[in-house]
Amino acid sequence: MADEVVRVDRDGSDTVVISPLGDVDMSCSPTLRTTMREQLDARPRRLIVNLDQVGYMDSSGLATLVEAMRTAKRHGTRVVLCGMNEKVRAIFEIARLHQFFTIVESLAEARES
Amino acid sequence: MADEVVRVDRDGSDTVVISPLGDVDMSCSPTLRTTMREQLDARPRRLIVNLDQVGYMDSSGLATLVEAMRTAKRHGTRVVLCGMNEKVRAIFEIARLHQFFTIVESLAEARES
Amino acid sequence: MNDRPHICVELLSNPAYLSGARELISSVCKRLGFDDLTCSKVALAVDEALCNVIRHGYKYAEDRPIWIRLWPLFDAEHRPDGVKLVIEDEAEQVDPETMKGRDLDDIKPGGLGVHIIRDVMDEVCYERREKVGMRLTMIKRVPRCCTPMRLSDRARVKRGAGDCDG
Amino acid sequence: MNDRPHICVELLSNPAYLSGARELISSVCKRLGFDDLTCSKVALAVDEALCNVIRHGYKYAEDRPIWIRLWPLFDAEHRPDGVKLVIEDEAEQVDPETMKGRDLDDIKPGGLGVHIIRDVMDEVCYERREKVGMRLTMIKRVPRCCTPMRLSDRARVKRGAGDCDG
Ligand SMILES: Nc1ncnc2c1ncn2[C@@H]1O[C@H](COP(=O)(O)OP(=O)(O)O)[C@@H](O)[C@H]1O
Ligand SMILES: Nc1ncnc2c1ncn2[C@@H]1O[C@H](COP(=O)(O)OP(=O)(O)O)[C@@H](O)[C@H]1O
Repeated sequence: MADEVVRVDRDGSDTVVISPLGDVDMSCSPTLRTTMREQLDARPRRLIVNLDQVGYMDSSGLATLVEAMRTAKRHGTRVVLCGMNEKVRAIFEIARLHQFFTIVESLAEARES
Repeated sequence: MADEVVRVDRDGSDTVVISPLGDVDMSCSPTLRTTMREQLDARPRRLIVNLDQVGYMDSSGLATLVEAMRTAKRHGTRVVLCGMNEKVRAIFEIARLHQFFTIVESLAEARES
Repeated sequence: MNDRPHICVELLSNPAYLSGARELISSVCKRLGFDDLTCSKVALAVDEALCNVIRHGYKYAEDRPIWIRLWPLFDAEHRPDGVKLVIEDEAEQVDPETMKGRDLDDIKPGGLGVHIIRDVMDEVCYERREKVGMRLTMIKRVPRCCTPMRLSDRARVKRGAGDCDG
Repeated sequence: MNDRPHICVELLSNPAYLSGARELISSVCKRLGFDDLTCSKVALAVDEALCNVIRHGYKYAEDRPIWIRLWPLFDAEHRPDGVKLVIEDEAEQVDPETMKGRDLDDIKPGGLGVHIIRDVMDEVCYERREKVGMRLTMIKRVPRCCTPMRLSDRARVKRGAGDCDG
């Protein structure tokens, strides 16, 4: 268990939920990046990034999400972020990226979006 | 808020609940010690130490509890500990003090004890 | 009086150690009495600075040294009201003028680290060290109401809700 | 190979900094792949050692230096399987034989620190430093199934439940 860094769940046929499990920093974001790329290659209709297990994210995590967002746009995949805590939200705001992403509160909301 | 280290609540006329708010280490246990002494001086029938906000305790915390326990015995006060997490429980076991204290799971149980 | 650092860390430039550095900084800030969000922002600035040293300074080599030094800052009544941090490396020296961070209107991955550091901290200064490597000095001041006296006052109890002037 | 410490910390002997040291040690152990309880036990041993230096070595003086050094230990396949920690001070030297910890059957406050350190760690050695002060060397080995390769392997994904041999 201790070495599982990102979880991937399929939610019906057209939605993928990616959940980083723990801090997303320079040592973990390469794993997140690989996972996001693999999942986007399958061109799902929707990709949900569930951040409710993420206590901390740095700019390497943001960069990974920005890159995935661009790929998703090209592929016609909708990206929704959810489950951000106050600290993670703060870094999106510092980077002024909170308007660049679709951000909702909970995984349930993300599924309905 | 940030500087409140120990909370004291009165539960009816004969019970005092002492709740350390955060790690109990060498920098905080003097405060806990003073609080326990003050409360024991009033000779309550029962003293509950609620540890559910305590993520970590070191031997200075244990020593403080052992000392309070001895005073309590002299005063005829019953001491009950509750709300220990796994890590705090581990240190009681390493010190073989888990049998020296009355330990219950929850504050509710402590109140019924 | 602020001469001697209270904490010095030397760590290898391995991303595996970033979380340790963050937790150290954020715990110390918490014990100085800063609110949770401030603690995590200061830890973020340190993390970004370390990432930049690993990435740009050491080109991802994982066995080079990075130094972090920390000084608490105090007000006239000797209450902590801020923190000073110095981060040093022995990588190739670059023009401090290049540490600017990019324009935020251009959304792309990367180019955020320096921006975040400047946004989060109150004073930020990059300079060349005497012989080799770079030095980053950062200061964060924390408003009075968020900084109860935590460093030296070790025996205080409060009952009921705390308040700003406690 | 285990020569150079991966992390060195010099901190002042102020109890306010204990939590920072614990969080650092416990985060590093976590990143090395140790389970939560092991991480917090190693942090506990470090905390107790620092408390003893502050209490017995420096008699509660808050401005004296304490050094912590950390080395990860590796198995034959270069997977982390333990950690070595060295804690040093420049206090008065004492006979290492006195660092015994008391008999646990005698329940009283105090006398627990050394016992906890010896209980938690696999190897514990107190010695005099060359000129001044004491040195405590501690080793904790962690069973294979709890130590996934976390230090160097930076691009691994798992789906579903993890397991011991992963
Ligand atoms: N520690 C450092 N050593 C050398 N160059 C640096 C360092 N930190 C930042 N820089 C320079 O400043 C630029 C901006 O850094 P940053 O805002 O973190 O964005 P990014 O790292 O994504 O390029 C970098 O591209 C680099 O040229
Ligand atoms: N760092 C140290 N420097 C000097 N003496 C020490 C140190 N650590 C432990 N000791 C000695 O070992 C004894 C046992 O320590 P310990 O088990 O922590 O119990 P306590 O601190 O409650 O006495 C102490 O009383 C002290 O004499």
